[in-house]
Amino acid sequence: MLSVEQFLTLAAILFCIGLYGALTKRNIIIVLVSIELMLNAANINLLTFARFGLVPAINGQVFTLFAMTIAAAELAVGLAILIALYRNRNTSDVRDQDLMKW
Amino acid sequence: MTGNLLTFIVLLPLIAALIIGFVPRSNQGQARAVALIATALSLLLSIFVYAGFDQDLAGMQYTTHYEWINIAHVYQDKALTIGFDLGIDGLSLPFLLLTGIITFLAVLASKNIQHRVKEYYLWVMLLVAGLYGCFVALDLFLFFLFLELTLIPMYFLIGIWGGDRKGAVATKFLVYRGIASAFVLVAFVALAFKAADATGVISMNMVNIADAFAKASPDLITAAFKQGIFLVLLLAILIEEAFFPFHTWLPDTHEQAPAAVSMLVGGVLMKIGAYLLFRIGVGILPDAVQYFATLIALIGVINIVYAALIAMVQKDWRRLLAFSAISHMGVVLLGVAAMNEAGLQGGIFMTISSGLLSGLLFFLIGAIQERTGTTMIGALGGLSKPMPILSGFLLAAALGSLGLPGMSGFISEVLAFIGAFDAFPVLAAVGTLGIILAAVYLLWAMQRTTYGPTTAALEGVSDAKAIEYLPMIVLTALILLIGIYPSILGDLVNPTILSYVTGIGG
Amino acid sequence: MVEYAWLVPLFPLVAYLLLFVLGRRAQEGVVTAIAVLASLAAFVVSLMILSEVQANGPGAPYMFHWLTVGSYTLSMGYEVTALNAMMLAVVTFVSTLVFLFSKSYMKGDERFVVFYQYLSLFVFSMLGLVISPNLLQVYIFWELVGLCSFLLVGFWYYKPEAAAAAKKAFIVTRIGDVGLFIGIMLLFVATGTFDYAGVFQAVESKNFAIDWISPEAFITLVAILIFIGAIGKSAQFPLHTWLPDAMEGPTPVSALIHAATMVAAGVYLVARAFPIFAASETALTVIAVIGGITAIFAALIGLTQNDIKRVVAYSTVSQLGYMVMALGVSAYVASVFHLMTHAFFKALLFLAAGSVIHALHHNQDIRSMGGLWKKMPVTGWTFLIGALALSGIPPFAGFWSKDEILLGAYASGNTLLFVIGLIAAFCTAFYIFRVFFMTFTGEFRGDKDTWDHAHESGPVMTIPLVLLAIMALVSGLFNSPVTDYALADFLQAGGLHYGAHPEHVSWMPYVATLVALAGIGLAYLMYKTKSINPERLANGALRPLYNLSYNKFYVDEIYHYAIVLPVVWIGRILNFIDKWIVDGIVRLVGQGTYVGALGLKYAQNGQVQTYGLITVLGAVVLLGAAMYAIGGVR
Amino acid sequence: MFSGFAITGQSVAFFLISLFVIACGVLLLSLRKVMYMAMAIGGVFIGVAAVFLMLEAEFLAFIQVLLYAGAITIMLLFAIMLTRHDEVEMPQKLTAHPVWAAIGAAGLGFIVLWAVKFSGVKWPTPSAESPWQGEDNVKLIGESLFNQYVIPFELVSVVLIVALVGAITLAKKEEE
Repeated sequence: MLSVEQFLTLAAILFCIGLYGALTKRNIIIVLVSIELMLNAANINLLTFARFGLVPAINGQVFTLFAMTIAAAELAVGLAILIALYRNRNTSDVRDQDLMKW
Repeated sequence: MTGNLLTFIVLLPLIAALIIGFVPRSNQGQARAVALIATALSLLLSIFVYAGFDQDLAGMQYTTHYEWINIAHVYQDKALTIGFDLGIDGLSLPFLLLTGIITFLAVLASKNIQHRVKEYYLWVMLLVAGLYGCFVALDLFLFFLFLELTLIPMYFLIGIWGGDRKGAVATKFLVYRGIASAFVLVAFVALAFKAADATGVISMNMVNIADAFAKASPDLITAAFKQGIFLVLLLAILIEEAFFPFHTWLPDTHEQAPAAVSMLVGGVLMKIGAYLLFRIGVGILPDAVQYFATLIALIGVINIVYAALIAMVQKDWRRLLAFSAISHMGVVLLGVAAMNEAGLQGGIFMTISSGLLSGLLFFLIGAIQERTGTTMIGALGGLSKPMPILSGFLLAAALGSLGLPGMSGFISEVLAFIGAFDAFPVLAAVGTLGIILAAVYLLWAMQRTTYGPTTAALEGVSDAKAIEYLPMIVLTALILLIGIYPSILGDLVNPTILSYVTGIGG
Repeated sequence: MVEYAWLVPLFPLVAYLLLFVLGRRAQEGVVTAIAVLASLAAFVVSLMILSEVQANGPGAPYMFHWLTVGSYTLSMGYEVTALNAMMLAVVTFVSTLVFLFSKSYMKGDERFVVFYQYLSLFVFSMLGLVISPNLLQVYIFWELVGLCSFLLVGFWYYKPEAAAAAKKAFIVTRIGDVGLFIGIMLLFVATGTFDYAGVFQAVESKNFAIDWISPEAFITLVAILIFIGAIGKSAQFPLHTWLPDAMEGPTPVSALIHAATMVAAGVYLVARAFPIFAASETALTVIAVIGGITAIFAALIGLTQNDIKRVVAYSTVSQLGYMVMALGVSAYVASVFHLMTHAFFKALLFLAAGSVIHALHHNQDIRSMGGLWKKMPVTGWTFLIGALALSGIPPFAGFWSKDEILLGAYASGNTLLFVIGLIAAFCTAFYIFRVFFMTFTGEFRGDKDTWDHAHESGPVMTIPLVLLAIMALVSGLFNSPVTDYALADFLQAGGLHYGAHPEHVSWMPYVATLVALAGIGLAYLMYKTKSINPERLANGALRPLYNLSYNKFYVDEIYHYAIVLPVVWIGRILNFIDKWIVDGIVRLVGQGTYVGALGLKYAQNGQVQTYGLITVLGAVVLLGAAMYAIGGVR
Repeated sequence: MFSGFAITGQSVAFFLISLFVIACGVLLLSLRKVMYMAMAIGGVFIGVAAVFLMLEAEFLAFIQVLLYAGAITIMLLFAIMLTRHDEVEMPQKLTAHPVWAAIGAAGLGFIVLWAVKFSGVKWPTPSAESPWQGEDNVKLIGESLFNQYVIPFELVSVVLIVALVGAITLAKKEEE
């Protein structure tokens, strides 16, 4: 029998992998991908509670749908910014993007 | 209709600010006209409120209530209700009228602002709305909003139109009063949540809170809790009211701000602290005020003497007047600390009187500065000859400020000191030093400014213009009116004070 | 008529308001007419009141509600007692004459109207003070009197000395006023009323709502505090320094201040509130001592002054000392009697001096006068009458009243006070005749041009002089065997029986007269016949004493160094502390924040991943702490 | 950790899918070549879609495959190729940063796992049968979306348009 804990655990592990990637990877694309990983983990949680929660409801699925839509939009804009940045500065390394320092 | 009068009074300046936003930048006269009309209308409505006010009642009148924020289960299953509640009683009505008069006259006195005129009036209108709001708000949350609304416009009014150190002073003002606001917020939230223990609903309405505090058993709301809140509130008041040792923003502000803004600061803005002291301190936490009475009286006396001694050696009229105002507000503390009828009434009288006098004095100093280009006492002299009328009014204002009978300052001092002598004879006796010192520094400055031989540079300066008569005459007349017939103010505040004092005794 | 007593102060007030409305362009004649007529009307009403009071005795106070303070009610009103009625008549009489005199003295001044405004306000304030039935109202008018003296002394505002003198007058009297202020505040706190009647009742029953002090000590404290007010107003030692300086004002103002309005207020207040003082032996002693010191002190200074107005001014201080001393020895009637006679002859002396000064184009130094008798006979005669009255030569007014005071001092058993009184009387006679001889006899010592232009003043000035001279001659008779001590009976009709008329001592009038004659004789020898050379005396063995007197015992200097400078320095030090320590801490906090930010900004390295990492670590710590604290998710 | 883990077909499937997802995630982090990493992410997305299926969210699983595994992965590939596509993630030196990141991520994971498993939360007992009783998943979502969530839905469409336009504007070559 499946349990809530299993799904939550999977999501937590996935989230941590994404987090680690987002914090350490140098290529902006991979950082973006890592963020998607975290979003996916969150989606798993949403769906878990929609199915197994105290009050199962379809709302969880609708929320996930919204989250995915926003994630797609975010990725599109992110990649566009990346392209523009790359064109101007000829690098896609996160650590070179430090214009906002003191 | 009458129920919404207060709403209109507060909204008019906001609407005016909106309209000024749409006035073309090139047409400066329009912005000024809009501001004048709005403040004049608000003043008229305030007078209308006064006319319809029942002076025999102690409670709130003209109450307006709109539901605003209601959240269930905020904390321990209690609901939070915040309302758009306005109302007025004998305590706040004098403040409302003071605001109306000073704001209108300050806008009138802003004629010499020539630079970024539209913005100036926009900020002034926002400030005016905040000032009105503070005195009519019944909801603590609303009060806090209006308090913050006074903060930002003042920052820009000093920062853009101020003197040579405007940037630093504007920041100083903002930081000082911002800190005070933080304390105010802490005290308000604590009050509302504690009152909720008694009523079951977290209401920010000050009438409800006062009720809850008055009726709750000492086990539910302990004396220590009240004292704690009051200390926080007192700290805020000391900063708002520029009391030693938190006073240094006031002389700087007065020195740097344009004259009309100084009128607003000295006339109204500074009095919000005193209003808080009466409304929240005496009105909701009388036991705590009583408990700390000696401390308050001591702070009051220190301020009276300290500020007066410093005022004596100031070289700039504006700084002198700032310290003089601090000294006067010390008398308010002394009166409040006495916690009896005469002391409280004296405190209110002194607050209103100091507002009117500050307004008049800063207006006159502004007029002198406009003509001579300086407010340094040493650079002036013999002004009686070229400008007898301005000098005459300056003398009248200075005499009123030093407590000459027949003017508002005197009856305020008498009442406050009657109260103080009843409760703290020794401290009150020390405080009377302030009466002597006030005569010393004001007459010294008068002597150096308007008496003596006229220097060649000042020979040709012009006297009062037609438009300047209105502020001078109105303010002087009010100061004289309160001095000669104090019942006009006393009868207004008396029912409220009696209800406070009976609250202390019973 | 007594119920219309409010009319008396109303007339000058109306005159003030009328003149205020008329403004500066009003004609001098119109202005004088308004002021003089108003004052005259007030005088007529005062006389009617006086006669009614004499016939029917004093009336009850008329009160109306002024302000409600919680459960207390403050009232204003008016009241006529025997003392009030007499004061009203004296004040209005003197001020009418001064008003008339000023027309000519102030002729051509560009602020002529303003001068009359202030004068009218001054008289209004004094009359208001006189008919006040409660101490708060007294204080109100008390301060207004002070204000008017400030305005009038500083009338010639462009003269720095006048401005300084005006300021000094206001501030020094205000120091005294604060004593009075504290006194009446304490009285109100203790008795719940400002009314004389209520206060007297409470003092009599010793029933005070104050627990931190015994009733007896409280009465003494309050009495002394009220007396401090009188010290300031009546220029008693040690707050006398403002009065001689106040000579910078126009001479009619000096006459008004010295005779009828300002300085009389202090003595009047003590007399009016006498039941409070009578209840405290200590307070009376203090009063007597202060009065005695003032009398002798000012008389000694008067000996050497060269400014004609200053000499007369010091004589006022000295005479006020007499009055206060009389009150201190419970010679109530004698004091009030002297207050009245002094008002007449002092106004006379000042106006006569003013006439001289006017004739000499505002030269006041007696060293450059002389021989003016020939040029100004009326002024000379009237000045002589005033001087004789001041010296106490029978049958002039001063003789009767001063005799009473000396008698009172003698009867009190305090021999020292009596001796002081005699010495002061000797000095008084000497200095006033020194002025007389140097001014009116001998050769003119000024420049010839001035001499040629000097002439007797016109009738507008001489008529007041003559009228006052008549009063200086006869007013002493009101309380003499001739009228069977009518004034004493009149004053005591209201139930005040303090200092019941002491037994007459047969040798007293002779001693007093002899002492005065000795003083006059010495002045005659030194300044008329020059048989004793004053220069030699001054430069010889008496040099240190002369300097002490000439420099007014260095009181001004002592105050300057002992009080004014320290206070100013305290102010400076506090200002320094305020600027560099109180505000310095504030600025230090600001600077500290700035410096800290300068260092901390390097934490903002622009690396998004560093920020994220720190956020995560922070979140982990916070979450962990929260979990630990609440023990899990609940 | 998984005590009382009954071996059924479902749980075996879940176990395998989880293993696949986590493996792909770890690969994503450990591979050097950007191209391979993109492939790994595709694997993660597909695995997650399978998890969705197990949670009876058929429609979303379908969307997951379509949007993530399809569109987004391809878009990533495009982005990689538009930038320096031979770029290689540098071998990381063992500096403090990744160590702290690992500590942070592990700490967070530990706290969440602890909260899930040991904090004493009473998770609802999962019911074996679906709460939707075989109703059409797509239909349910559609009804909810167009009744209850119609305004958020419209807002999201606006967001998408804005993102689209914004992305084009940003990525477009600036005209000289």
